[in-house]
Formats: sequence, C-alpha cells, structure tokens
Amino acid sequence: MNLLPDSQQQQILDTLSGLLREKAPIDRFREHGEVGNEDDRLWPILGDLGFLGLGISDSFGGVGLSAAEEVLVYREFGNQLLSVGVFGLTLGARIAALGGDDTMCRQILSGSLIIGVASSLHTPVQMSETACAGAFHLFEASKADLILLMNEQGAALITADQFVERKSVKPMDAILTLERSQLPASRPALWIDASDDALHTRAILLASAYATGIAATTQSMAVEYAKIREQFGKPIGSFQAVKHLCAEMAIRSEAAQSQCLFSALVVAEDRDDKDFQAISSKITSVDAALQNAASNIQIHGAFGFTAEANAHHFLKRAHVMDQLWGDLRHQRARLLSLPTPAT
Amino acid sequence: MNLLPDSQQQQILDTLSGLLREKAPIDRFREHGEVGNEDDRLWPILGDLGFLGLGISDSFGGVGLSAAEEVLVYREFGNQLLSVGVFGLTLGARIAALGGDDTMCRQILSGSLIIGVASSLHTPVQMSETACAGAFHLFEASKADLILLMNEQGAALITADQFVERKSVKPMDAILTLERSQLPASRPALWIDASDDALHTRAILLASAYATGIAATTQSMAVEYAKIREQFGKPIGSFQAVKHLCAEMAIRSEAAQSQCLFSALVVAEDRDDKDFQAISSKITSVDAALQNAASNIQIHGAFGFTAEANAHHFLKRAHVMDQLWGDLRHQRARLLSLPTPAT
Amino acid sequence: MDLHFSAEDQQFREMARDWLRDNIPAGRRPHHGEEMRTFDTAWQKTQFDAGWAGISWPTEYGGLGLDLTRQLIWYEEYARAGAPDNHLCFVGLNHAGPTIVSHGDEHQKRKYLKPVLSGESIWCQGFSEPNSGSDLASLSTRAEIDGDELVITGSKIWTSHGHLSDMQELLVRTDPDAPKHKGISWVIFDMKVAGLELRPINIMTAPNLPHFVQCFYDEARIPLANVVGGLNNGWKIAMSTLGFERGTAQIKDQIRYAHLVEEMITRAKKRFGSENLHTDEIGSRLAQLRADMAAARAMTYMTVSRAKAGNPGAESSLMRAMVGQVQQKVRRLALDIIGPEALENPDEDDWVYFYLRTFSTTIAAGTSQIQRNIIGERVLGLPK
Amino acid sequence: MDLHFSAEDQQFREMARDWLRDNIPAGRRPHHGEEMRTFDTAWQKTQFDAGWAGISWPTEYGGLGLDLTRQLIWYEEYARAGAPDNHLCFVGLNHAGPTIVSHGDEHQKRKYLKPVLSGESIWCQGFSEPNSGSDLASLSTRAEIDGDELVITGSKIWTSHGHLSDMQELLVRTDPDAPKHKGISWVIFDMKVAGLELRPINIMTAPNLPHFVQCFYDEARIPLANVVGGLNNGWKIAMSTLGFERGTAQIKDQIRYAHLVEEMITRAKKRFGSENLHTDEIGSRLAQLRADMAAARAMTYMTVSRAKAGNPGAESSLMRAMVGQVQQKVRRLALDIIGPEALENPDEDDWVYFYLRTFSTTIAAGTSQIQRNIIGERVLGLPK
Repeated sequence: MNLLPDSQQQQILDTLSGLLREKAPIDRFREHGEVGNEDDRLWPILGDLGFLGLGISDSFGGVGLSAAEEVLVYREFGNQLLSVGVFGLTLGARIAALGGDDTMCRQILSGSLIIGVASSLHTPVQMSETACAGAFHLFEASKADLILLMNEQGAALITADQFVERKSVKPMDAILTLERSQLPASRPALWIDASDDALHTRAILLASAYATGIAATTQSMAVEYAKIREQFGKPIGSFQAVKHLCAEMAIRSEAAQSQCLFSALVVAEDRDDKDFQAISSKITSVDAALQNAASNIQIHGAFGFTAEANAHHFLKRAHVMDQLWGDLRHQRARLLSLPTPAT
Repeated sequence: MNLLPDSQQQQILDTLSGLLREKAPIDRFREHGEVGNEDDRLWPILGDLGFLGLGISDSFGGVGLSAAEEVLVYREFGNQLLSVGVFGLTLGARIAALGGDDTMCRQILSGSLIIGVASSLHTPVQMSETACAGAFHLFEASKADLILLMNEQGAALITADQFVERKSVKPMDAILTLERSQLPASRPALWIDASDDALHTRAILLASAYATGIAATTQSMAVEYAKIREQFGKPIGSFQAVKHLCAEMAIRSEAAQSQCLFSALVVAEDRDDKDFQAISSKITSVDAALQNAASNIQIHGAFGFTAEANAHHFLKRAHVMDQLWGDLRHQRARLLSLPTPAT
Repeated sequence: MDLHFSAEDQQFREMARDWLRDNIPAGRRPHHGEEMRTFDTAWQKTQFDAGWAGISWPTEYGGLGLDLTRQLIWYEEYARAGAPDNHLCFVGLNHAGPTIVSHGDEHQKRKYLKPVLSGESIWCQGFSEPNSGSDLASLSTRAEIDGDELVITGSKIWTSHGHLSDMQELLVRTDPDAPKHKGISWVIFDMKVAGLELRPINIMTAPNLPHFVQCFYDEARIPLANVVGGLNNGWKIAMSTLGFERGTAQIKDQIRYAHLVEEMITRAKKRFGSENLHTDEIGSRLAQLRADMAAARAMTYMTVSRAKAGNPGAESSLMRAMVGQVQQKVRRLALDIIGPEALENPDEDDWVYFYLRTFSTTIAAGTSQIQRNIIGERVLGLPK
Repeated sequence: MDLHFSAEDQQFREMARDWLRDNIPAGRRPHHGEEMRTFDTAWQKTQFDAGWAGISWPTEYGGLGLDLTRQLIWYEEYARAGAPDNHLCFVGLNHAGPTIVSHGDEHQKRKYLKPVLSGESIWCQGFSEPNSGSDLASLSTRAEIDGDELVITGSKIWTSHGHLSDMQELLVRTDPDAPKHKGISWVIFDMKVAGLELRPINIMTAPNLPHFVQCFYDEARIPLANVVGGLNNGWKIAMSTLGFERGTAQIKDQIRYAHLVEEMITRAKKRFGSENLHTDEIGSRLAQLRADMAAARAMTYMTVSRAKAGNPGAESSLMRAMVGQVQQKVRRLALDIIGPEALENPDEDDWVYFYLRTFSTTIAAGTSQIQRNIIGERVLGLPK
C-alpha cells in the first residue's frame, strides 16, 4: 500500500510539469482575446509525448498504463488550467479504443481530431446505443469534429453536426467557448455501455483530479502572497485570521489530493466501491477547488479581484469542474444512495 | 418605531432582574441533587409581583400588558435558566383567561397550580377540542396538576392523570425532570382553537425570547473570561481567533435579540406576518443559543467542560428550547412555506 | 417598544411610494462606462429635482433635513419599488458628502454638497495605496505646502470608477515627521487638474472593462483651502467617513438582500417544485437566509432606535457584519439554485454577475477580519 | 502508487480479524470508575496475552516490532470488529510509552514499558496547570534536586482519570532561571508516593462522577533516575510526545468516525425514509460527511505512505485537523438525526453521551486554533 508516485510515475509528472510550465503558463490567457484560448496547439505535443493515451493499451497507440497515471497528469492539467477540451481527447480515445476503432483512436491520440465536451443542461437526457438526445452545454466545440457525451448509462461520441440550435453564450469562464444546443435523437458514432466500461466513473475521477490541481495551486498562490504581502509592519500570513484561512486551504487540499489518488487506484482495479470512491473524490476536490479559489481571492485583497491577477480564472474553472458530469448536489445525492463499501 | 424598552418596560426589567439575581442565581444548581430543581418556590413570588400574568387582562388578575413585556421577562428567565415550568404558567394562564375560567387563571397566576409542559415525541399528534392524543415528553410534570399541550391547531390544558405509561428518563439537561408518556384520546380541560388565539405562535415567541437570554448570557460569560484569562503573557481575547469567535457570538446575539423584540411587537398587534416573524425569531435565537453556548464552552477551555463551570447548563437548555414547539428543522420548513410578508 | 411610525412618517412613506412608482427609470442599469454614468447621474438628478435627494442632509445645502427614520422609510420604499442602485453616486452621497457636512467649512459646503445631490458631481475615493490596504494609516502619498497650494505626489489604487469621476476624497501625508496617524490630511481633489494620470484596472466580473483605476499624482496642485477639517487632522476625519459607510448606507444593502432572498426562493421553488423544498438542503439554507434577513431588518430597526435615543454606538457594526455574512451565504446559494446555467454570464441576467461582484464588495467594505477586530475591540471591549 | 497490501500484511490482517472476532469483550464498556478500569485493563491484558499489544513497539520490551502498515491494519480490523476503545490505556500506549521507547534509558524501558502493554499499569498526563493551558511552556510546578531525588511542589490540572491511574508523565520546572522552554524536565511520577493529593473534577457528560483530577504536589519525592531524556530537556521530549499523539493515534479515531457516520446514515434512513433523504438537508450533510470520511481514510494512507518513505513530516497534522473537523460536523449532525430523543441521555445509548463528550475531545487535543497555527507555521512555513 503506497499512495506516493513511484519513480516511473514521478518521471511522467516531472516531464509534463516542465512542458506545461513552458508551453502553457497561466499568464498565456493575458495575451488572448475576450473569449477562448489556443490550447488546441498543445494537443499534438501532448499526444506525441503520450500524455493523451496514458490509459490506452499500446495496441491502439496508447501507453498502456492506468487511471493512476491519468489522475497524476490531470492534476497537472488543473494546475495550469488546460482547456477542458483535453477531457474530450482522453475519454474520447478510450471510447474509440473500447469500440475497436483503431483509426479514430490514433487520430485522437495524435491531436488531429478535436472533441468537444457536452454537459447536460436539464434532465431527462436520453442515452443509449441507438439514440442520444437532450439539451446540452457544449464546451470547446466550435472547431470540434466530435462531441463527447456521457452519463451513468454509458458514453458516446457524436458527430458535432448532429447538435442543432447551437448558440454561443457568454461564459462565466471566458477562457472556454460555451454553446447551448439541442441534440435531437441521434445515433452515436461510437457507444460504450456502462456495463462494459465505467467511463462515467473515470470522467468523474479525472474532473476531480483536475479540481485537486486547482485546489493545490490556489493554496500555493495564497500562501506565497501571505508570506510577502506586508500590512501593519509584518507579513499578513502572521495574522491568525489569515494563517488559519491558509491552514483550512491546506487541509482541504490534502484531503482532496489523498482521496483522488486513492480512488484512482480503486478505479484502476475496477473494485466494487469505485463509484463510492470516485464520487467522494469529486465532492471533496470540487469543494476544495471552489473554497480554495475563493479564499485565494480573499487573501489577495483587492488585487485578487482584478482581471490581471490570475486568481479569478481558478474560481471560474472550479465552477466548470463542479458542473461537469454532475454537480455537488447531484454527487451528494448519488453518494448517499450507495452501499457502505466492504473494504 | 422604537425597539428599545420604554421607561415602564425598563422598570419591569430592572425589578425582575434584581429579583432573579437574588433568588435564582445560576449557582443555585450546585446545591441541588442529581436531577431537578426547586424553582417552583419562585412561582408564588413571581406571581405576586405580576410577572406571570403580564399579558393577561386585569379582569382575570393579570397586568394587561402585551407580548412585548412577556418577551422582555422571558429573556431574563433565559439569562437565569429558570425552570421551563414557567412556560406552563404563562401560557396556561392565557388559556384559562381565554377559556373564561377565572378561578383557574387566578390560581395559576398566584403560583398555586403547577403546570407541566408536553413536547411532541413523534408526529402525528391528534389535537382538537374533543380529543388530544399522542406520544410526549413531559417537562417538570412530576408535581403538575395540569399539562400544557399545543401545536398549530390549538392549545390545551389537560389534567395530568390522563397521561399514561409515564416513565422518568435520564435527561440531557439534568436540571429539569423529564418523562416519556402516552396520551390516549382525552378531552382537554380547556381548549383554545388556533383560530381564536395564536397561542402556539406566542409559545414559539417566548421560547425564542428565553433562547436570546441564553445567547446573550453565554456571550457575556465568554467575553468576560477572554478578558481575564491570560496565556502567552496576554489575555486570550487579544488573539484574533478568540476575538473573532467572540465577535461572531455578539453578531448572533444582537440578531436574535433584535428579531425577538421586533416579532414580539408584531405578535402583540396580531399582524398577518406574526408566524413569519416569530418563526424567524425562533430560528435565529435557537441557533444563537446553541452556537454561543458551544463557543462559550470552547473559550473556557477545559474548565468550560467541567460540571462546576455553569457553561454546560446553557448548552443543554438551548437544546430544550430547540425542541419545544418544533426544532430548527421543523421551523425552517414552516418558514419556507409562508408567503413573503406584505410589510 | 413600538412598531408604529408616526402619521407624518406614514404620510412621507406614501408620498415616497407614489413618487417612486411613477418615476423609477425604465430599462436595465448599464454596468459599465459612460452609459452607466449617464444613467446614474440622470436618475440622481430626477430624485433631486423632485425633492427626494439628501433625506438627512441639511436643508441649506440642498437636503431635506429629516431624521434617520425617514431615511429608513425612503430606503424601504426605494427597495420595494425595485429602484436601481446608482452606485456611481455612492461615494459622494455616503462618504464625501457626509464628511463635508460634518467637517467642511461654509465655503466647502456651499460649493461641493449640492452638486452631489443633483448628480452633477461624481466622487471617488483615494484612500488605499499599493502598500497600504487594511493598514490605511501607513499611506505615503505626499502633499507639500507651497504657498496657498498643496503639491501632491504619489499613487492611490483601487479607486472604483475613478475614470468616471469628477472629484476625489483624498488622504495625503502632510507631515511626514509626525506619528503615522497624525500627519494625514483629508482633501478635496479635482480629477481634472494637471499632474494626474489614471491606469485602468479591469476586474473579474468584466475582464475587458475597467472598474478600478490606479491614480498617479505627479506634483498635482490643489488649493490649500481644499483641506477639510484642518491640516494633519485627516485620520480622525477619515475614520468618521468610514463610520458613515458603516452606518446608514448598510440599510439599503440590508433591504436589497431581503428582496434578493425572496427572489431566490421564488426561483428555487420554480426549479425544484415548492413541495420538494421543505427539508431540501437548498430549501433549508433558503429558510435560514429568510430568518437571517428578517433579523437583519430588525437589527436595522434597532440601530435606528438607538440613534434616535441619541446613542448610535458601535453596535451598528453588528448589523453591518450580519449583512456581510448574509451576502456570503447568498453568494454561495445563488449559483446552487441556478444549476448548470451558472456557467453562463449573460448581460440580461444579473445573477452570475452578482455572484462574482460580491467578491469585491466583501473586500472593499474592509475585510471581514478587520470588521471582527472592530467588533471585538470597540463593541465588546476586548484588548488589542 | 499501489493499493495492495503484501501477502504477509494480508495474512496478518486475517489473523487479526479472526482473533478479534473471537475475543472482543462482550457487554458495554462502562464509562466511569473502577468498573471502567477493570474493563479496560482486562481487555488490554487479553490483547497482550494473545500477542497483539504494542504492534509497533520493540520486541525486547514486549511489543511486536512491526511497521506502521501493520499498525494501520490492526486499527482497521479493530474498528471493523467493533472492539471497544480502552481509553484508560491511551496515555500509556500513545504518549508515555512511545516517549520512553524513544528517550528512556534501558532501565526505564525495562521497568515501565511492558506493564503498559499488559494493562497492569495505567498512565495519566500531568502537563497542564491552572495558569498554563495552551501556553504549556509557562508551567510552574517546581522540582528541586535533593541528593538523588526530585522534590516536587505545585499543581497539575485536567488530568483525565488521574484517580484511576498508577503512573503519570509529568512536566516539572527543574531550572527556574533558564528561559521558559529550557528549564523543564519530563519525569515518571508514581501516583502512590506521599505528598500527592487529588481533587476530583466532574464534567458535563456526567455531573456526578469525576473525570479529571487536579493534582496537588506537596514536596512529593521521586528518584532522580525517573527523569527521561535528560534534565531540563523536557520541552523537546514533550513536543515529541505530543507528536506521537498527532501521528498514529489519530488513525484509530479516523476509522471509528467512519463507522459512526455509516451508523448515522442507517439511523437517518430509518427515521426519515431513505427515499426522502437524497436532497434532504440532513441527507446532504451525511453525504458530505461520507465523502469527508473517505478522504480522511485516504489521508491516513497518505500519512502511512509518507512515513514508509522515511518522510513522516508535519503533514500528518492535516489529517489530524481533518478528523477534528469531521468530529465537529458529526457532533452537530448526530443530534439532528435523533430528533426529540436528543433530550434524553440514557445509559444504554451512547449518542447523546458522545455528543457531549466531543466538547472535551476538541479541547484536550489542543484547541483547533493551536492546530491551525501549527499547520500554518510548520506545514506552510508562514511566519509566527
């Protein structure tokens, strides 16, 4: 039993972390326009280095590792607020591989297919091998070939042009493009039933890993600022009120990170309690991301509220992570309905 | 518009406050045995001075004032943790007066009838002019002649011997005697329908006034202790963590007190929003009482947890106030169902 | 104890209600730029022209000279009517104006007060500096006396709407050798004088539109006569200015949030079904907020009652803190009620804008930590 | 990263599970007095006799010499089996014992350790004084050296179960002239020596039965050889003792609370109906607690992982604080689930007792404020 990364995992982490710090510094958003980002330029690079196919078997062009490694890299993605389009690629590649579509899988892993992400606007949603339908938010779908869509029943890739009444809306998180759209009953290009693979559980897990990145980064930002910003002749971090706020952030961050790594291993082993653990992880990590992002703004004072501080980007992205594949309210209700895990 | 007591009200307050400090200091509980109290010795004295019949018309031996004055004295009762038997007297006298039973009313006001207080153990409870029935906790009923019973339908006085299967239970708040009992369908000795008088609303209001007393007293205890107790060479109240805890107590206490006085005036005028205001008052004040009592224990450190510190009595009594006539959960659900007040 | 307003108060209330119903501006208030300024100044002018501006200001300077009860009634009717907040007028009406009323000389009063009430003059605040936030007294913007002028050099930051303002209440250090609280002056600064440069600062609610500005003063000159309340006396004056903000201005917020909570309840009942909401976690939080708002209103009445008894006291900070707490709860709950739509920030719906905006309100009004220090020390008498 | 326990670990787990199933004492653990002592010592002896005591203690002093993973497994199986906590053995097993293991000399180890494991010797703590609570280093109980003895005069307070204990880990001031952290010694005090008087202190859970005692030392004599870790070195030793408490002992609590939360869920579903609980405010809080407890367990695994990597670190204080927070939430929620029965405190149902008891646990383990100071300063490196 060991929750710490082994040396191979640490090497993956170090490589990725160095790459993202160079190619995707948080400050990259300053040079962009009102809405959107240019992270799709990173997909071929990430694909090339194997980061998009960590959990895909090598016969489909992947690396043949597990959910554990995926979680480690998604935490890094969260640290740098990578476009949520990356979820479309990782999970889309898995659908393609499980669906036996070698060509599509390799296209995704090379970063040459763009996959948007659908998030349900209202229940009910229809989801089956023969027909998917409903009302959705579409993230990062403006240039997408396919749209990723999933819930407890299964996971689908749907060709983008099947979505109708598409309408760009002004997003809270202006780094991401956001549309509203309807999907009339449409046969998915690929469908993986939940009984064949717990893709939805994995999606929840990856969103929670991303959220732990937000929680950890905002904690570091706040602590660093509290060490250097002086008021009344001393660093604000020496005042109990600020110190305790930072301590709360650290507790939440450690809780989220530990549960995320634990549940990654449970998902990797396909244990019976995988939903229990992954949902617990999403609850803990989204809560940590939302609260730490808010506290980070507060600790930065008026500066934290400005557009030029990066603090607000983390808060807004935390809300996106909350909504993806079911918000806190939904996850709490689901968690309560599950049996006590045997182990 | 003025929420401050006028000079007559202030005089009532000063008289009562002096009396209780002399006759009912908090330390009186130390000299008592394992369970119970001797506050019934105070009833004739309080009755004699008119404190039990403030809201009763003078034709029935009362003072002819309003819910405003009742609330002021109940806050004092809460400060000194007077036996909850006093609710039986105040509300019982009102039932007797409204029911036209002059003799009974005067007996109650003179402190010569003892009235226990029933609190519902489970819904459903049957409540009507012809039959009341249900399962109840009985407070201070060991020597009682009558039992006070009420809910949204109306208010009843029931002769004590109609309650069956009476069984003493060990109370959390050991200053009060507590029994479990059943009431088979029984005709009340007196019944006042809710359509005739909002006795239940008044009961909620008085419980909330009592709770504001708990909130205010525990706040003062905590603040006084924080001023004198020294650690690390200075009073603990100079540390932000303790200071802010005290500030939170003061905010809650001021909120509870203000809303209680405001709702007393609304009840006194029988305004349409009387339930809205009284329920808001109970929610605010019980919440303040519970939280302030807990914070008071915390600020006193290990000493706060001892039996010899009085801090625990306030916490336990706050829980009794929560249960009387519907706990926080029940009151929140009721409040949400009410329309927005017009004024 | 008495809930009744006098017949005169009641009459005032009815007049206010009638007037507001007929006169509140149609259309949505713009959140930014000149459009916002046009909207706010026009609405203020409408109130002034009809004789409703400056309820508690002295009549000789354009106000109505009425008591705090009337001010309360006006705010209540204002909120009930759904009248828009004219935020741009806030500093003038609630900080700078009342300061000049209390501490200004006759010339200053005659010159500066009426344009505030009439909406002609928009004021902003110049208190915080890059290195002086909650520790305001450590400010270092210098003003040197040169004949009958002050020559100002330094920088102020977090000046809301500075680029849309005419005047600024400015704190400057006039005696660098005195202890930090004793060398500060409160001055009236004209935003049109030479030597002032503004750097716009965008905020998270609208990353592409300026909200704050940073002000750079490079030997900017104003008359020495613009010092209010005496040279080097500015700290005391500023504290009383903040006192104004901590007093009556909060009443309006309290009333506004009460309405907002009722709107949230309506919206939640619509989304979840009112029959499902009773013991729902969102229902329970809404009910608690409803009780909180009832209590906040009662606290307002208590504050007004104490003020009428000639004893305003530090207790009003309790009401202010309560409103701040409620705002935090409202913030978190609002998005939970909206659900997935929370990810949109449409111009025609204020909820998400409001959510993001509260992050700044909390900071601007002095952090909750500072507020709790004040309550602990000034209300409860705990040691520093 | 790996979730699997080794085959040996697995075998240990199964043996532990089998043994516990067959051997945990029947009947409810008494909360007070000699009955409690009899129960706790007997249960500890049963564990010792069967070879389960002192999982991580050195074998030469009666322990099993196993690693932290085995300790974790034992706690997990212990909780799963519903084995009763023997609180009276807590100080010996988790404070005094580990301190002597780390800092004691050979004689002290031989003499004092085995009786702790076998349940023969109950230890209590003598740290706090009437005027030294969270500011422990300001303690003033004096110990003067007289030949080969220490002569102790002063008072200790909040000694849990002092009246039921045999030995005491005691902090005394041996050099009154040194700076306050440098004149303290950690000594082994025998509760049977002359010159010790005890004053019982009753607590709110059971106002008529003593829980704490205050100890009065009037020239009580113990051998100088009872000083552990060197004269005037006691502060460092005590901090490491508190470190033990802050480490593994918390694992047991974490596991216990996880079970408690599951019990609460069962009880809530019974009272409210599981179909009504999904978005209920109580259901929502329970679900959050379930997630919290899952995370607390993962934090435990993280702590054990770090320790195995030779890097235990201050981060274990995060796990400890998390468990403390959960305890606060459990406390508030427990009574809400019970409803009106919360006003009863029956001997045969632990819920209300537990609720009241948590008030002391929070205080005893160092206030949450002190904990947060430690996290801020030692984990995050924020300035004092």
